[in-house]
Amino acid sequence: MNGIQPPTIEYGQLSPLLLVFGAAIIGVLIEALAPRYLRKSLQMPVTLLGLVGSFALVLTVVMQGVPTKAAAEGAIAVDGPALFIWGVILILALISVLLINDDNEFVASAAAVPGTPEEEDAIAAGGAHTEIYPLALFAIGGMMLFASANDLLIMFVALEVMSLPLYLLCGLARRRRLLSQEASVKYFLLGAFSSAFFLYGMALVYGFAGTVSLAGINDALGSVGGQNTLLLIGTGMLGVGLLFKIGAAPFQAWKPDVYQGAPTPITALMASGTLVAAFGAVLRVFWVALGNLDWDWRPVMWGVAILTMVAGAVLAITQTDIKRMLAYSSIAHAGFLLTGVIATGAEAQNALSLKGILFYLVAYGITTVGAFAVVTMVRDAGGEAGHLSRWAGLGKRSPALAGVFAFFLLAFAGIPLTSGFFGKYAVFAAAVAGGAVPLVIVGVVSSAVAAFFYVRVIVLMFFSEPAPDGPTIAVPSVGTAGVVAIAAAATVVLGIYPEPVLRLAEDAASTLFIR
Amino acid sequence: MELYVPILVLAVLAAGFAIFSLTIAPFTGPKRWNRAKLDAYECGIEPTPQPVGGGRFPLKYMITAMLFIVFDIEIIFLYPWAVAFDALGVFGLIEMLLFIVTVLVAYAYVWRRKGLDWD
Amino acid sequence: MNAIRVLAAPEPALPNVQSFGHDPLWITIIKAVAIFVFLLLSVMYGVWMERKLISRMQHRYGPNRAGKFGLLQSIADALKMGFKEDLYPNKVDRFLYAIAPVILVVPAFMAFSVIPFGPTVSMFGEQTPLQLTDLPIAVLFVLAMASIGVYGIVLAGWSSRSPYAVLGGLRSSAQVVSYEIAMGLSFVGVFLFAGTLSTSEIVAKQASGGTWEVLGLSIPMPSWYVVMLIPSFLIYAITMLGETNRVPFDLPEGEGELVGGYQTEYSSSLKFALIQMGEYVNVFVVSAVSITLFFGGWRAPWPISLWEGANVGYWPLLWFFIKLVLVFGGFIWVRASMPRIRYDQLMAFGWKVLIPLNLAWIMLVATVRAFRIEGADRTALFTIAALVVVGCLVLFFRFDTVLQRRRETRAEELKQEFELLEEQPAAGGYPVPPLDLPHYHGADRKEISSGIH
Amino acid sequence: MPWLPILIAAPVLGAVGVAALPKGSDKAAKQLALAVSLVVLALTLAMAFQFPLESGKRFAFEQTYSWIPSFGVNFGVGVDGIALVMIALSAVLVPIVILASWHDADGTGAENPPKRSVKTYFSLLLVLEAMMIGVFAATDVFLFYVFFEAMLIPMYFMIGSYGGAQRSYAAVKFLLYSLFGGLLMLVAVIALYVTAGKNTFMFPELVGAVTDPGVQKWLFLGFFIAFAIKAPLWPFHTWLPDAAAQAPAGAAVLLVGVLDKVGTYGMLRLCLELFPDAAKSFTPLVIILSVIGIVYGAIVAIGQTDMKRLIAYTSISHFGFIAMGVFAMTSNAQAGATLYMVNHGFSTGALFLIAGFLIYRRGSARIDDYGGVQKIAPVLAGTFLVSGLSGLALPGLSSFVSEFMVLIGTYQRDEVLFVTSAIIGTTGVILAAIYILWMYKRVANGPTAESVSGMKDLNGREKLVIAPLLVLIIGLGFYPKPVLDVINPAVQHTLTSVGVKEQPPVAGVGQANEKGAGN
Amino acid sequence: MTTHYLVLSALLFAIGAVGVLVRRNAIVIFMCVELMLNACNLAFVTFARQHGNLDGQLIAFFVMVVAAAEVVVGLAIIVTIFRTRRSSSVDDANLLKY
Repeated sequence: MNGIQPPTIEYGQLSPLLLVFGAAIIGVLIEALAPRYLRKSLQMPVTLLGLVGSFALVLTVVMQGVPTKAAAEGAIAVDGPALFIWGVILILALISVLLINDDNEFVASAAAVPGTPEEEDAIAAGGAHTEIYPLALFAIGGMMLFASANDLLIMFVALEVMSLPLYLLCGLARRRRLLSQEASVKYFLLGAFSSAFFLYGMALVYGFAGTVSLAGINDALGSVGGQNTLLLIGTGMLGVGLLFKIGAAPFQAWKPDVYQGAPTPITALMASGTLVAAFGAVLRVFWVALGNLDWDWRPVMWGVAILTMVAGAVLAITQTDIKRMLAYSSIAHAGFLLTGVIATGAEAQNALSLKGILFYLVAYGITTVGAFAVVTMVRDAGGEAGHLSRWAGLGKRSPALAGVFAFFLLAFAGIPLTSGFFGKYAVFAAAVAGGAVPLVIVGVVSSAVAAFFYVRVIVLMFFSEPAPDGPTIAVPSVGTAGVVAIAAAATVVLGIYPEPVLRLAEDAASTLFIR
Repeated sequence: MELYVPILVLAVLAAGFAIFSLTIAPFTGPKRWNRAKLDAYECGIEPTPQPVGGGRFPLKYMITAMLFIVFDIEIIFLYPWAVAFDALGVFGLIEMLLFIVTVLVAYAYVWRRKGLDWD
Repeated sequence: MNAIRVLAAPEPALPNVQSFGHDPLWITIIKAVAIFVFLLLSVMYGVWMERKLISRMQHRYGPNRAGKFGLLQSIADALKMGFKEDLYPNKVDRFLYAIAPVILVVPAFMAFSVIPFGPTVSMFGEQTPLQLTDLPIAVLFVLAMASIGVYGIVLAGWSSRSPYAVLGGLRSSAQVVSYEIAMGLSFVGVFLFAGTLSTSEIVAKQASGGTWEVLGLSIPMPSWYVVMLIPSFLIYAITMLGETNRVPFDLPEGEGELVGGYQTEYSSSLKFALIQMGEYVNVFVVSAVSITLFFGGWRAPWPISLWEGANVGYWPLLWFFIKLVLVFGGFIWVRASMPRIRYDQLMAFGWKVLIPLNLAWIMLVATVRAFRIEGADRTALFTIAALVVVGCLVLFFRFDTVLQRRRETRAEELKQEFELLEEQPAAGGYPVPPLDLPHYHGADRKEISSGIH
Repeated sequence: MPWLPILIAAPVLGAVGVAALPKGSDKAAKQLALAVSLVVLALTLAMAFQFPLESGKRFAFEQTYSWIPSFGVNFGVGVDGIALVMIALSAVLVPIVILASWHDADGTGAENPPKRSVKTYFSLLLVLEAMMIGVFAATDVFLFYVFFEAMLIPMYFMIGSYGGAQRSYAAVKFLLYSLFGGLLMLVAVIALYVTAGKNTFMFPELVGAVTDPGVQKWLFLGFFIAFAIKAPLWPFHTWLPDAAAQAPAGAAVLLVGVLDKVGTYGMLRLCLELFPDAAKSFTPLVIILSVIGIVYGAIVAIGQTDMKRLIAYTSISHFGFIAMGVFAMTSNAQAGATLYMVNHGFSTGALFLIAGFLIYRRGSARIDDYGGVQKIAPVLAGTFLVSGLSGLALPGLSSFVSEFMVLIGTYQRDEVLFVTSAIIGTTGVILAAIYILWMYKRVANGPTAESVSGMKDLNGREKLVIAPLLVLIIGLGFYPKPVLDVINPAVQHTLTSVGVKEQPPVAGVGQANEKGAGN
Repeated sequence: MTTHYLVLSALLFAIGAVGVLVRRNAIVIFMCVELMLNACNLAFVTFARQHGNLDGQLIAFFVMVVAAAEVVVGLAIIVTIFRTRRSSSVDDANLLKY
């Protein structure tokens, strides 16, 4: 044989990924071959089976012992953190998919122009696009790949596999179509712009190191002299691409628009899954590849983290739309998480930070999905009642729902005995141990500011009199009710007895990232 | 690089010839102004005013363009694979089969959604 | 591996990619000018030949005034066009309008630079292959040039600012890109066998088909890829027509629909001549590519190839030229005998038939070829082969039956709708006068002006 | 017997039970809540009687369960004398408050506030009780923090949902101030854990763990600001008048009576013992703030037109005394401060409750809307006077003892700062007389205002509410020894931890000493 | 030698980036993004030559695929909003503000 050895691919380790993508492809096939009335009843089980099966596969991989070597010729690292993040993404995806199951959120025919007879026909025909399922699966697979990519190229591909379906999904809201389509366009244009930055950064880093594998870049940091400009600019541009995805300031502008415009179940998926995946990628790039360059990127990251926390907290105050407010809160949370990213040091310190971040991601992700699930249930004639003023007096109208939502908000604010508190504590503790005390102080101050707008919503819900024509609470579908229940339960359990999950995160973090 | 020099030479020749023809045409031909002659030709009816910027294209062509891009990319992958087929062997075959099947899935979807139909 | 080696063994001294790039500039210029002139002449006499041949097929004489057999007809036409008014219609985007023919014609010429005309010869004392240049990606280069040509079409249509031209431009470009995919796919089989994209090496690989050892017998394999890859070639032949907008795919010039397509506003003059030239050169390009990839390139055909000197020196130029004339003749033959097809049929044919067929064929070829690789897992290969075949069949039948069923349902629905409407004319939601309403002619009523006119 | 976990769990379970009652069973909810709180009181008393006075151990009834080993967090509870009396204070006040708030959520008051969920109110009250007990019982700093923060939420909802007209503003202000302080404390907690490097949050382990004076100062500030906001110390006090004025009377009692004590308790327990050096270097600052608070609170109180705001401002003044006592770092002062926390709970509690009764009847908190109540409702006015006098520390009433001990203790330091502070602090007593008596005069004396003419006197339930408080006020005024006996060992422990050497008592205060502390 | 290509690629990237920021038509912005991607490709290929390994060229392939996918998705989105709004200027898309 001349030359090319077939690469070894550890199918066992990659099976969770492959299953998700496989399910997505089967979804497309169903779209192609199944008649319309059957599609939804086929798609939903396929999607759920894919996700549950993938989660089971993750567990199997864990049972068989966390691999110590990167899979697929070093392209994908299935290490402790990656497996943990996969599990988290799959859980979040699973509960988001339960939300996505709600037809009422999605457009019946994306191609029909709003207000035309075609659209009316499509709505009358009932149902929504069932393409959302395979699209969501592709996005989820992309998220998983993004968090485990051990090579910038794979990371870039994963970034796009994750983003492209999301761009489309954003434009599929049934109500407020223009808003949704605008969100889609904005997300797409800005997302493509940022991924171009990521790519150029990757090119420059490749120019410096001669390789795009994270381990190779790390090696090159030591061995290659000169050409530092390439590396620094490249790092910066990589950072732009990644920070955009996590919505860190000053690249946060898309988040509120997109969160507001997108169909709420998709917002839930984005706000939870994408953030988790993007942090996985950020950690990999900045710790694994550029770990030895921390003296150069850390100051910038300090600035970004501070800006993100402050911007998220302060801008959220002025919001009048519940989804925009949650978007800004998500920005602020991204800032809190960044403090953990910055707090690197010796190996033990890294493990500590990683543990904190992983736990935070779980806690925040689940609560976020729950919060958006509640948002889907508060409706008036025009669909979801997004404007905050419409939420006035909800606590009187529907104490249980408002109570749960208030609880989620308190978790966002980081009040003790909610999951958010331990998340924040874990990250801040790591940051303090890593010597980032000023950052933590900024963090707590902005948490206090952030608490203001969470509390404001609670005030509106509980302490204001309900408007006479206020929104109705939709009778939740089993899926939506389940999501809210799961999220609330998780928020409580993680707030009272977080030890098991913390232990898991610790185990996952203890191996750190493999190179 | 040297491989491309001859192409450049030929290109210069062809372009030179074409541009020469373009430039010489106004001098060799007569000039007789005629309003109707300079209107857009529309089988004798009054020309439809065309918007500045060329107006809009029917959506159909966009879809064709998108599909073209997708399949062109597929071709781009097929060529190196075909060239290196002997070296890649069965592994390459299986991989390419998977790839083509994946594309075919999307293709089947487009087909069923009438993306390939013209009216 | 040995089998491959045998199959691929080039004759010594045959040019390959390494043979290029060593020419002194003057040789390059000579070759370039030669190709250029050859193409100019080809276009002229190609037009003549087409007109003549097609006339004969239609029992006409064809051009016979200018020169013997009308041989100077093309020159006369060219001169006529040169002396016609150079029109710039009112609204056109002047720059693009002028430059579009150039964009159309230059890439067509450039594509010829990688076409091999013959083996290495001694030219004015310099050893040089009879080919302007070769690239490791030569075939890709040809495709690229074809793609750039599409810009010419689109820009020509778009800059004309005329509905016919715009639509014609779009249609042709959609057609060209659609058929380009099928064309590109039909090359893959060749590359699987040749293992290279370089045109000179592909020709070299077609020198001999090698032998196939069966039951102790050495059966010589046919050397031209057209034999082994006949489906590829057939598809390519179809796409040739589509790619160059020739009958039966000459939709852009469907007068009944679009007048002259993207060239509507290029009424005459040299710009029109350039466009025509570009089209003809494209025809020659695709013909030359077909010769190179499927018909052994400049190599002499079988009976002649028994002669030792057939494939050396300048002789191959002749074989190449003959092949070119024959292929071009095929174009004309098709034009004379085929009707033009509808646009939707054209696109459907390209997308729904050629592409899947092509892909299936490629996989089949690859699977069969993989059998020759030593140590290959035969079971896996058989499985794949079976999968490919079964998959194709299943897909075909599935789509076929589904389409059939859908057609029937639709027909049924329509029938029912008509029946319903016959019974209750107002069922469609619109107030409809009953069909049997006595027709009222209004003869005894005075017409009242509506005031509109 | 794991007293403290039971004490924490019982109200929580009670709260769940109350919340789980079917719709419309308001009365059952009230009764169940009262029953639970009485059970808790009984348990607390039972525990208090078992409290070993002379064991020499730092904490009694210690229970430690591993909670979050990943963070080194334990569910560690235990009480010393200080914590015990604070728990007892909470346990006593809650049933009283429940009884007093019997109709707060019914919508039957004079103001005709809208009817609100009764169940929620009482279950919030019980949750709050659990948190209060928990915060005083925690021997794990992290657990302390958790209770410290979690306490805010039930109080927030009690103010926000059941309060007066400005309730949502007040509730948000309250929550944000406290949260802000709490978050600063969180940083300090984390930093304490990191710098101590003991991998545990258990308080006894952490004492003396941080030695670097610079770090101590920062950590001290982190904790201190949180406590100063909570306490509230001048200038962090602005939320209190709003919150107390808008809260329903019962909630106000718990807010000022217990919740705010967490601040001073935290100063005494955490700030002093964990960061003794820093505490010493910040002492002048704190003392000055306290003195300002004493005088400022008193002066502003005089100018108030709203009864509840007035009481809130008096509390600010009193918290100045307590903080001064804590930071004077003599056994007299600290014991006095601790005692003051208890006494203040009772006397201010009584004041708020009675003010609440008045407001419930009249529908207004404005002092000007009253007049001549004494003639119409003599019992009401009488109890009002007694609790008011306790507020101004009339000898014989409980506050006097504690205030006197604080002042003496401070004076004992015999440094210019302390002596001056003590003297200025004494003016607070005079000012207290002004604001209390003037308020009483305007409300109870003089011609009967038309609007109060139909006012009913205290009914049986209300008498039942006030009686125990008055008994305690008077009882502790004459015989504070049992409480002081409990407190003193703990204070000694604290002072040992801080490393203060007791100065020889100044001549002439021995009598007070004898009367007060008995040591 | 490679420097020229890098400069060209940087230039193209910058033109694309500026175009994204300055232009207002969604399709033009989108084309600018594609320009940026292709600038990246140029850089990759150049670096591949500089380093003498094939990674860069390989990446260029992947980038092409991604760019194609982006084109498909992007055009779909832009066409949808274009049909809805009858304009592809992003300035007209102003329902979402801070």
